[in-house]
Parts: sequence; structure tokens; C-alpha cells
Amino acid sequence: MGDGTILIDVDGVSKSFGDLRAVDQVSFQVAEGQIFGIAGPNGSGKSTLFNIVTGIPFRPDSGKVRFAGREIQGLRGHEIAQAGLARTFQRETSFDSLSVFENALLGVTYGLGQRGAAARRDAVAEALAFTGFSDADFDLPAAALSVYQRKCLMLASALAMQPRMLLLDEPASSLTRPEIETTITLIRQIAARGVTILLIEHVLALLLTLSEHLLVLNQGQILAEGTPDEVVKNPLVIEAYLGRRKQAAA
Amino acid sequence: MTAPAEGVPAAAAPEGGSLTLEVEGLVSGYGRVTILHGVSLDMQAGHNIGLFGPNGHGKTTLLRTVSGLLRARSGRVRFQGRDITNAKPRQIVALGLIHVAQGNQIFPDLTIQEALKLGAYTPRARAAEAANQERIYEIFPRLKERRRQQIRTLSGGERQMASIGVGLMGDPKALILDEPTLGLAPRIKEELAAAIRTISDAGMPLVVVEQDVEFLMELTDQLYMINHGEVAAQIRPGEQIDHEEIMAMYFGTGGNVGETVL
Amino acid sequence: MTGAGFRMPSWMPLEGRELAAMAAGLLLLVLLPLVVTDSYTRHLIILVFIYAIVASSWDLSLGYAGIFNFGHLALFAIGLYTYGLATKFGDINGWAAIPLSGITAMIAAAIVTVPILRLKGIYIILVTFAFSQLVLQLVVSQSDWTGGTLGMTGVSSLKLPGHNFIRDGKIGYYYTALVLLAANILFLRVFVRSALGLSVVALRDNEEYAVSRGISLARQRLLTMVASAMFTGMAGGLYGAYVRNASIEAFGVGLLTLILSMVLLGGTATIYGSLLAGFVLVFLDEVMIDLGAWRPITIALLIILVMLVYPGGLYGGIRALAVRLARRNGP
Amino acid sequence: MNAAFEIVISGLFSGSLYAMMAVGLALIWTTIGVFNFGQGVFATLCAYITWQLVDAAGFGLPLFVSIILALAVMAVIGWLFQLALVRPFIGQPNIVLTVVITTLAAFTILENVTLLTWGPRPKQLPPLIPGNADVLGFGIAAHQLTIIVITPLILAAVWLFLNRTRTGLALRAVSQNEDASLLAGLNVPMMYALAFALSAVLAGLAGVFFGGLKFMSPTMGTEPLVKALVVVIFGGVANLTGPILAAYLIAFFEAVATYFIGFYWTPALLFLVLIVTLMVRPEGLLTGRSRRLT
Amino acid sequence: DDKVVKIGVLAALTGPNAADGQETVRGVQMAVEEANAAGGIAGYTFEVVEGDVKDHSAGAVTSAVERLLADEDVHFMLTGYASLTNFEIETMAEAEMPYMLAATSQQTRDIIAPDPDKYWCCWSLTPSFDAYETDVTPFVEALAKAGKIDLPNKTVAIVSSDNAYSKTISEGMKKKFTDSGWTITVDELVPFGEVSDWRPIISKIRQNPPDLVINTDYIPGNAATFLNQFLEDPTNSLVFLQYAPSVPEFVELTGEKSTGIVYNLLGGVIDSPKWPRGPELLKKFEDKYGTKSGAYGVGLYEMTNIYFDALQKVGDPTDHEAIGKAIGETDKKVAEGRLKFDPKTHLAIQGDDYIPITFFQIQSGNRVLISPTQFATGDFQLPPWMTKK
Ligand SMILES: Nc1ncnc2c1ncn2[C@@H]1O[C@H](COP(=O)(O)OP(=O)(O)OP(=O)(O)O)[C@@H](O)[C@H]1O
Ligand SMILES: Nc1ncnc2c1ncn2[C@@H]1O[C@H](COP(=O)(O)OP(=O)(O)OP(=O)(O)O)[C@@H](O)[C@H]1O
Ligand SMILES: [Mg+2]
Ligand SMILES: [Mg+2]
Repeated sequence: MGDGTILIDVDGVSKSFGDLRAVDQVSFQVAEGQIFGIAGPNGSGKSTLFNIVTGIPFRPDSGKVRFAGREIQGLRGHEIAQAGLARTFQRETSFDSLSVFENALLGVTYGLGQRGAAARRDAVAEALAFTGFSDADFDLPAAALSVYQRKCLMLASALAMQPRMLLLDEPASSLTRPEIETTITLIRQIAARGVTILLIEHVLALLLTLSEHLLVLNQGQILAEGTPDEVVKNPLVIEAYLGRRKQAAA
Repeated sequence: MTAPAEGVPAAAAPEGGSLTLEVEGLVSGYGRVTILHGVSLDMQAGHNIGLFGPNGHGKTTLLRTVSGLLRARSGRVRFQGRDITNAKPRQIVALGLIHVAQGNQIFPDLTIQEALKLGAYTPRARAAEAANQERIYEIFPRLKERRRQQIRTLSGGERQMASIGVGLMGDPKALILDEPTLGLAPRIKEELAAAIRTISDAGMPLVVVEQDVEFLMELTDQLYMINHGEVAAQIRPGEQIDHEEIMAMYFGTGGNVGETVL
Repeated sequence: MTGAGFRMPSWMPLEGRELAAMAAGLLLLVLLPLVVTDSYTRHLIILVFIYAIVASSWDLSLGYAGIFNFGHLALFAIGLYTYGLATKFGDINGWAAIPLSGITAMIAAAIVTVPILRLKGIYIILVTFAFSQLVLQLVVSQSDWTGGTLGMTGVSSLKLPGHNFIRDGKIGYYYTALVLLAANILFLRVFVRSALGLSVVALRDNEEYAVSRGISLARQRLLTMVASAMFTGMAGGLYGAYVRNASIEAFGVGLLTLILSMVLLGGTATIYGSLLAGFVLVFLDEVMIDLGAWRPITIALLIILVMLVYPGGLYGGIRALAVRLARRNGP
Repeated sequence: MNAAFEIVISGLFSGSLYAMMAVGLALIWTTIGVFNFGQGVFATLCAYITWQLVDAAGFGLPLFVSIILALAVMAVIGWLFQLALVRPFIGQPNIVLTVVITTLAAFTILENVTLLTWGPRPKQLPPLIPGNADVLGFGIAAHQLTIIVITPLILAAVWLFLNRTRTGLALRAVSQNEDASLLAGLNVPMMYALAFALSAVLAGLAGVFFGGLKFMSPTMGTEPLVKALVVVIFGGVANLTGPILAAYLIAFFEAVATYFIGFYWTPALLFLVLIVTLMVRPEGLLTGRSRRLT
Repeated sequence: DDKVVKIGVLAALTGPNAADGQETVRGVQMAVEEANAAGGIAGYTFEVVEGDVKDHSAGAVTSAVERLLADEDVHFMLTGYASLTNFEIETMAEAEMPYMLAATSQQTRDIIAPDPDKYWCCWSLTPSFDAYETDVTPFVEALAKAGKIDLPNKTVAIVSSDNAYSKTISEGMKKKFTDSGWTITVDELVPFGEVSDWRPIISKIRQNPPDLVINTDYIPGNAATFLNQFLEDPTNSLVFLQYAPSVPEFVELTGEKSTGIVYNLLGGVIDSPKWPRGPELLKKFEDKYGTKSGAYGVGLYEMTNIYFDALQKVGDPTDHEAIGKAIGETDKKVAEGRLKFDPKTHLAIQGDDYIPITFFQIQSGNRVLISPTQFATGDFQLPPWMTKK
């Protein structure tokens, strides 16, 4: 699907906490429309990478991030979001004192979404329907949702922003198989709309199925990169991340 | 599947008969809503049980009721023959039934070290504190590296390790794990399974809730499927079960067997 | 019922039911003086109105936005002194001085927002409190103008040709205060139900998530603070016109406690709660006037009781009751 | 030299009083995550109870016996306080604000109860140690010297208890995650009770210090409370070290500023400095994680 | 005969100044009970209604005033002090309600002086405070002349608090002292409120010991702390404290320490056998309530009686204007001296033959009136910490 043009170009970004280099000189490029997977052992710096790319809650210590030809590493979090990068969080989050509808509405209002109340409402309704909510759910308080629904809502509000790029942090963690299946289909459909996707996941069923290109981090540095098939065969990756049996399975 | 039979010290089954944990017609819920409509399950001494089933159908609620966080509206819970229905959590912990809760939200402002120390709060646990800490640092070297780091700043997986660690510090006679692999990378997941298995074989029965059925079947041999707050199906120990059957049951709740089974 | 969003008319986020209720309430208060004829009771109601404006505006920053702005009363005081100085030395007409009070308060709010932009939770308490202390110090030290700790007397009353605000049985101030209150509540309700209002709540619920949805913390915080200052400052001006003097008691603990009690007893993030609690507190205080020290004790006990039974405050409590009644009368 | 000495003494003395008030407040905040506005009236109450016990018009007991008894009473009051005003709201979304108002209300109640019981006329406690002491040839009231000396000891004890004992650890953990605490076998209600009893005792002790220092009135608790709030927040609420340090820092700042630029502009200057500091260090003087408030 | 006149008292029944408030109400109560016991006045008996001014905030005072005004049986109001600004005088004038107060006189004068006739309602027991500002200097110099103290270099340290009362007085004092050729070694203004540690200021004073130390911060607690800390290491200076030592408990709480302290009072009760009404009323008050009266107890008692006299004269309590004027014509020996009002300011006239400024020294637990001589009950004695060649 990707037409090859580079949408985001991450160039040697680093982030340290004290003497811990959580992300260390990481560079990669993602083509428009691509689904780009990021894997790596726990604490290898995946979420931190998301954090510094989106500027939430902090910026990189060094390095550049070029998004659609524009340097964004200096921008504030909300500016980056408005530039078209929408992210989800590893722990399912929501605005608990707002309704499902309002949660998604915020995405439209402050993202790239349409102007005009009517258009906004339709966009929200569309995004919610797309992620599997029925009209009946719109007035539910977000606090009352189950784990899976929260993940969906988080996705809906991200989509409502009409982003050019979507950063998903472990969308499948703690989901059941059927739910994982649905999520896979969902992400495929999003990509089909031409939205570029950056994907962190430990559930290989989802990661390996979806990723067109896979990046493996270890200790904040790039350990391996390539197509999923190449990467899962890479002994370094097996050693650091997959472990013996998974590799056999893969 | 590794058969449980050998290596299980029969002595581990105390006077209360050969049942480690016994749940009878348990009913509980939150506020007005009832979640559990009479769940019963038996845990044979020396066997580990696994719970699975769709999200939001009461697995966690069941565990919370067993460990005293939620009041049982009716029904009984016995642990090693003792009736612990609606006992205070700290009494249950004192008996050695330790519950590692779902979601890795333990003590955000404490360091890993402090949290582990707190895990060994009961006099029972204090005795074995040093040994347990060693063991945990073996299973999760990462925790040792980061022992002075605030838990809120840990990565998702690291936090999960920490909360399992805190549970093990309680020197459990029996261990309840609610979705222990949440957010864990494949390899550490494997190692966790292996480690827990070893500990468990040395006489620490397990109750495990897990979405990853493979992982579940590695650890346990007696499976219950919780659906709509009831036991929808179960597989007794020793009973020959094949993978596909389980999957079928599992997907019984909708969704079809995807082509992407590893 | 489905999608609240779908029922929002695009020009205004308030729902029909709420508007109707508002109108009804307003009508009630407009007609009230026909029944309440003695000037003392009217005086008490005027105070309730003025306090309610201050409290409900505070509810915006404190309740909705979760900004722990403990300098809110300073904004009121700034309005008060603006009115005093403007009318006494700038001999500006009182009717012009009240909006002016609003403006100065808004400017002050904008200024105090700068240092709290990066701050979280309780650290905001300290800065805003410090801010109010600085304002107090400023007022006290400029005694040539403000009268320092003596306060200012001879602040001029509101004037209308052919109407004497002082000997009219308080009817003039009653309606002036009522108009300001109505405008204030309408403004606040529209604010909180608008997209801007939602974004403010979102920031309170989960800052990082909100920012990731393109919401600017700095901008919304500034807007909230300034909005909460607008009517607060004007209320200060009206208060000055009404009591015709300005003294540093406006910074005092007594007033702070009263207003805070109104916000929390009424129920945070409700706007209406403050007015409700205002009536309750002021009139309770009145009926128990002869109990001396037992009066504050009883009122305090009552506050605690309400919080225990209805952590959502009086407004929440009344809603709960309404729901229960509805259930009982329903099938 | 003379001046320098006076400034040091002044700093140590005020610092001790601030710290004494602040540490109780900080204790509640770091453990339970709420502000107890009752802290001020705890001081008032304890001073009056002690007066009742020690004064000839009261029971005329020896001072130190009276203090011990009064502190015991404070512990009970603190426990009741959390039982009625804090415990019921644990786990609610805006507990911080709710507790602000409930404790403020309790403040009003106890203040007026004091007014009704002991009347509005000023009273005074005997000094801990009467007479003047002589330090390096300078005179200083023995009472104040005592305060300067014992306060750090008490603070150190509290600090060690909280940071070096398992109970202290539990105390800090319990409000971070009540379920997890229960599952670790903690006696949660006991922990809350302990935290409040302890901080009530500390505030009470501060009250006894004040009572021997200035005239007691039912409203004597307000100013120390406000000061303590400033100190605690400025010090950073992650732990006790911050507030304690802040207390002495602020006191020394005031002493120096008062001496050189005069009493009048010192508060203003102090507040300016506080604001600027927080702009540079948004998480308080000693940076540490601030608690989530909502 | 059941014709009842209600007398409205504005007082702080709750809050930080409840002590003064209580004393105020008791003073009025005492007068009213007497009058009623004596069968009333002009055929009327009396009833006290209180208006709680709480923390003296404008809102609270307005409420209290409005509340009393709303009661049409109230025909007279009085207070020790109600609001910070005395703005309620305006309200009383508009409501044509006879009103007496004993609050700081400066604001009263500022309000009334521009148009005295408009304010026929309102009269102040407190005389002009000018004497507070001007009379300390001659008093001290007189002591020196009499050889009771040395003034080697005519230096004075003046500490004040930033409140209406203290600040005005200290400003005036400074002017007077400099005009009389004194040098001011320390001039400190502390923010209004509690001062827990005076040390930095006292150490400044000690830098070069002055002949005279003045603190006009009237808050008793502050004054006591100041005294204690000064005495930790006293300089050879006379210590003058404004107002605080007149508070009954001051002496008993500071004990021996206060011996030697000098203070003065304007419109205070003259506690001297040479002015019998003073001691008599003080005793009456203490016998009745078991606590000593400060300025307000006896003061309000006298004010109430002034009203009774006016009523006696007019006969009709509802003729407010007549009552107001009658009060204005008062010329009577009261506990504070001879009371006569200045028609231009409606303040009591000040002076040795009217309301005198009385100087006291505390001598081993007793307040000794040492000036003016016609009331003096004793002589000045050198404070224990001072020396003299
Ligand atoms: N605020 C922080 N302070 C200190 N260390 C931090 C902070 N945030 C993250 N870290 C550390 O940085 C490393 C990378 O964290 P990160 O969350 O990016 O890991 P991750 O790859 O997302 O792991 P997981 O797969 O478990 O989510 C971890 O070791 C973590 O402990
Ligand atoms: N604190 C609560 N208050 C009210 N309802 C709750 C609460 N916690 C859980 N529930 C509801 O109880 C039901 C069962 O929840 P529970 O967590 O036991 O399911 P589960 O099987 O553990 O799901 P998961 O696999 O997502 O953990 C869900 O519908 C959930 O919405
Ligand atoms: Mg992560
Ligand atoms: Mg669960």
C-alpha cells in the first residue's frame, strides 16, 4: 500500500534518565501508508521512543524527527498531535468523567478533524461506529467500559483526529484471541485508508501478522531491522527477545 | 503438555482432605450488579488450576472474592480445609494464600526494593525474605538492575515483573496470578512460565487467569472456563485434552479460529 | 437516550431542558422581592448572589479544570479595589467601574497564570496563595490610595437618575446583582458545555492523554483562569458599590472559608451548586444568629454530614433524590 | 558577630516551629495524600488541654505529666479525625478537595469548642524550662533554647521511623494502592489511624511550644497552619526531608531578610522567591514526584 | 409597664476578637440590668440585641447593622469597634439611628468632620488620638528633668505594626521626636498579624542601645513576646509599649517580667482613688463577671448610660434626632474623665480637664498611674534592667 514516500524520518534520537540511556541514537524511516512494527524486550525503550517522537510527556535529548518534511522534535506535544500524529498509550486510558461520545469528540475538535459542529459530530459517530460502538453506547461514562472497549475508545478518539500517522502502543495486551482477531482487522482497515501506522506489540500473533517492516530494540539501541520473517530468524533477536520456543513456532 | 503427576509431594495435602482450594456456589459483585452467579471449583492438592474466558466475565471478580477484597454474598471458600469465606485479606495472606492482582498498578511511589520489602510484610514471609528476594532477582534480573527505581517510572513489563515479585515475596503456600503475562515480552514470558513452574512443583499450587491459553496450559492441568459469571466448562487433571478442543471452547464466545495461530 | 452530542444545537451547547430550568429559576428570583419585602432579607439575598458569582466562577477553575487556584479571592479583592479607586479618585461612573473591575481581575488572572503554566496540583496552591499575599501587601503598602489597613471609605454607590439606591429597600442592588448572577451562570454553563469546557475537563482527567489529542495545556489554562476572573472581578466591583467601602478583609480567611464551603458543599463541577449552598449557608447562619459560637459549630457539622452522605455535595444530593423519586413514581 | 548570632538563633528557632507544624502535615500528605487543615487546631487544642491540666485554675499537675497526657489525648483525637473525616472518602475521585472542606469544618468546630470551653481571654503555658540560658555570652530564653534543641531530635526520629522501618514503609505505601496493600497483608485502617495519631501528636507538641511562647487564644492555630502549608508545598511533598529542609531554609531567609531589608517587605520577598523557585523547580524544592490530585 | 426599647450592640461574638466582643456586650448588659432593676427610664425598660460582626469584614458588619436596623424596636446602637473603617457611621446617618462608638477616632473624624450636622446620630467616646502621638515625648523628657532617668543622647527606637492604630501613632511619634531634637536609631514597621520572633529587630536595637524603646504593636501576644525577648539581654533603655499592657491578662501572664514597663491610655478608665468613678465601675464589673474589665467593659457601660441620660431628657426614644442631639450635648464625669463632645468632629474632647491621657507604669504586678499628677497613684520607678549614674 505504501507509495514509498517517507512520511516520518527519525534521525538519531536519544533519551536518558539519569545514567540510563533509555533510547540511544535510534534512527529509522517510515514510508507513507506503511505498517511499521517495533518489538523488543521489556524496558528496551519502545514506549520511550513513542514518547519522544510525540513529545508526550518529554522531548528527545538529542536527534531530529522529520514528519512530512517538517522538523517536529522541538514542538510541544499538542502541536505535534495537531500536525497529524495520533498516539495511544500502553495502559488503556480515557477521560473518565466524560461520556464515550465526548471522549471521541475531543479528538475531532483539536485534531486535524473537520470544522463545523455537524461535520464534527458525524466524524465522531463514524469513528465510534468504525471501532465497534453502537449509538446506545455513546452516553455511557467512559469509566464504565471494559478493558477492550477502552482500547477501542482510545483508538476511536485517535482516528477522530484524522491523523496522518497512528502510533499504537501494545493494542493487543490482555485481549482474548477473538478480540485480537478483531483488532487485527481494524488496524488493517485503518492502514487501508492510507494512515501510516507505528506499532508496538508483544503479542506476536498481531505484530508479525500486521507489520510490513519490523524494528527490534534492545537496551535503547536498534538490534535488528527488516521484514518480520528475516527478523524472527535473527539469532540476536531470538536470544534477546523471542526465546527458543517462540522462534520454533514462528 | 507436561504431565503434573510426578514430583508432587503428597504431603502438601494437609488434613482438610486433598483439596487445596475449594469454592462452592460463590456469588458476588459490585454495588447493585451481581457478577458471579454461583461459581464452584475444586483445586486438587498438587494440581494447578487455570481460569480463562472472555473479558469482563468475572475471573478477576472471582479471585478478588477469594482473597477477601470483595464480600461474598453467598457461597463458601475453603483454603487447605480452613473456611476463609469473607475473612480479612490480611488473615488470608497470613495463611499463605497470595494474590497477584491484575494490571501492574502496585505502589507507584516506592522503589522496587521497597515494594519487595513490603511484599514480605507478614511475619511468615519475613522469615524467608532473603531467600525469596534472591529467587526473584534470579527470575527477573531486570528488577535487580533497577531495584532503586521508582515503580511509576518502570516500563509496563518491568512493572508486571515487579508486581509478581511482590507476590512471591509473600512466601506463598499457594499463589493466585491474574493475567501475569500482561505486557511481557515473549522470552521473559517463557522464562516466567518455567520459573513459576519450578517453584510450583516444589509445592506451591497455582491459580492462574490468563488470556494466552498456551501459557496457561504450560502451567496448569485443571482448566475452568468462566463465562457470564459461571463455570461454563472444565477439564479435570489427567483428562486428555487436545489443543483444538480448548480453542473451540474458547472461541465459543464468538469470533472464529483465526488463520494466524502460531 | 442516545448521543448527547446529537441533541446539541450547533449555536449553543446547552440543552433545552437546562435552558428551561434556568429561565424558570430566574423568573422565580425576579418575582421573589414581591414576597420578600423587608430590606434585611433582601440584603442577605444580595450577598448570596454576589458570593455565588465568586464561588461558581471558582468552581470553573477549581472544580472543572482542577486548577487549585487559592488566589481566587484576590481576584475578587482586585475587583473591589478597582471599583473603589476608579470611583473615588478616577471619578468614573459606577456602572462603568464594574466592568472595569472585571477587566483588571482578568488581567491579574492572566498574570498569575504565567508562573503556574508548568505546575501541577498543589504547587499551584502555593503560587496562587503567594500571589494573593503579594496583592494584599501591595494594597496595604499603598495606604495613600487604598487606605492600607484602614481601608477605603466613601466609595460611591451606584446611581441612576430618579432612583436612590440607598433608600429603595435594596431593590436596586437586588436586581443589579441578579442580572450579574444570571449572566455569570449562563456564561459559565455555556463555557463548560462547550468543546473548550470538555477539553478543560479532559486536561483534569488525564493531562498527557489530553495533550496527545491536540489540546494545549497552556492555552486552556489561561482561558480558564481569565474566564473565572471575569465575573469574579465584576462581583468585587458590585460588592464595593454595595457596601461602599473597601477593606483588606476581602483577603481574609473568613471570606475564603465561606466561599470555598459554598463551592464544595454545593458540589464541585456543577456551577449551580454554589448558588444553592450560598442560600443554605447564609440563611442557616441567619436563623442561628443568636447561638453565638454554636452557630459556626452547627454549620460545620452540617457541612461534614452532607459530605458524608452526598460526596457530590448538595447539588449531587438533590439529583440523587430526584432520580430516586423518578424511580418510585415510574413503573 | 552579635547580629550573626541573633540571626542564626532566630533561624533555628522559627525553623523549629515551622518544621514541627509542617512535618505532621507532610506526614498526612505523603501517606494518605490529603491535606489536613485540622492540623492548626490540633496545636490550639493541645495547648489548651495542657493548660487545663497544668494551670492552678485547672488540675495543677506537673508540666511534663500534663504534656504527656495532652499528647495522648491528641493521638485519640487524630485517630477519630481520620475515622470521621478522611476514611469515608478514600478512593473517591476528588478526595483532596472533599477532605479540605471536611477538615476545615472540623477546624471551625474545634476552634469554637475551645472558645466555649476556655473562653476568649488570653492564657499562657509555663515555659518548658523557665529562665534565661547563656550561649556564648548571649542571653536566650531557656524555653526557646529547649525548642531549638529537641525539635531536630523529634524530626529525626519521625524521619527514621518513616524511612527505616517496615511500618513506616507500609505507612507510605497504603494510600498509593489500597488493594495492593491489603494483598500484602497490611492492616490498612490501622495505618491510616497511625498516620493521623502521629501527626496530631506532632501538631500538639508544636501547640505546647507556642503556648509557652506567646498568649494562647482559640484562634492561635490559623497562622501556624498557613505557614506549615507554605513550607510543606515548597519543600516538595514526595517525602519528609523536603518540608523539614524548607522549614529551616525559609526561617533563615526570613531572619536574614528581616535583619537587612527590614520586617516589612520580608514576606513579599519570600513569596516572590517561592514563586520564582517553583517556576524553575515545578516539583518543589527537593524535586520528587508530586501525587496525583484527582 | 411593658414599653421596651431595644439597644443594638455591634460586637465580635465569634472569631479572633471575641474577647473584646464579650467584654463589650457585658458592659452594655450591666448598664441595662441596672436601669431595668431601677424600674426603667422615662417609662421604658431595655433589652440588649447583639449583632455579630464576626471578623469585622464589611459584609459581616453590614449584615449585623442591617439586621438591627430591620428591628423597629431598636432605637439606639453602640459598639466598641465594629468595622475597620467605621464606614457603618454612614449607614447609621442614612438610617437616622443614634449610634455611639469607641473605635479608633481618626476614621470617625474623617467621616464626620466634613459635614458634622449631617451626622447628628453618631458620637465617639474615643477622643482624638493626637495625644498618643504628641504626649510621649514631653512625658519622657519630664522624667529626665525630674532626674528619674538619663537621656544621655536622646535616642529612640520605634517599632510599629502595619495597622491603622499602631501606624498612625508611630508616624506621629516619629515626627514629634525628631522635631524635639531626638534621633531615631531604629524605625521598623512589621506587617500586621502575629510576630513569633522579634529577635532580628531587637538585635538591631542592641546595635547601639537607645534611651527609649517604643513598640506600638498593640496585639498583647506580640507585645509580650517582644518584652520577653528584649529582656533576654536588655539594653539600658526605657521601654514603652502601646495599649497592650492595659489588657487585663497582660500583667498576670508576663508576671514579674513586666515590672518597669510604661504605657499610656486615652479614653481608658481612670483607675485612681482621685477619680472615684473609675475604680468603682471596675470593681462593679469584676464583681459581676469575675474578670477584670479592659477598656471596653466599663466604656460601653458608660456609653449606655449616656444614652439613658439622653432618653431621660427627651422622653421619646423614637425621636431619634432629638436623642442624637441630646447625646451630643452631654457633659458628664464618666470613668474615662469628663465627657464632652467636640461639635466639629463628634469626638470626645481630649485634655487633662476632659478625657486625659494617662500614663501608667507596671510595678510588681500592679498598674500604677504616674501621670497626670492630679490622678497619680504613685511615682515612676527605675525599671529593674536599667541603671542610672
Ligand atoms: N521517567 C523515567 N525515569 C526513569 N526511568 C525511566 C522512565 N521512563 C522509562 N524509564 C526506563 O526506561 C526504559 C525504557 O522504558 P520503556 O517504557 O520505553 O520500555 P518499553 O520498551 O516500552 O518496555 P515495555 O515493553 O515493558 O513497555 C525502562 O527500563 C524504564 O525503566
Ligand atoms: N469496581 C467495579 N465496579 C463495578 N463493576 C465492575 C468493577 N470491576 C469490574 N466490574 C465489572 O465486572 C465484570 C467482570 O469484571 P472482571 O474484571 O471480573 O472480568 P474479567 O473476567 O477479569 O475480565 P478481564 O479478562 O478483562 O480481566 C465486568 O463487566 C466489569 O465491568
Ligand atoms: Mg512500553
Ligand atoms: Mg480480570
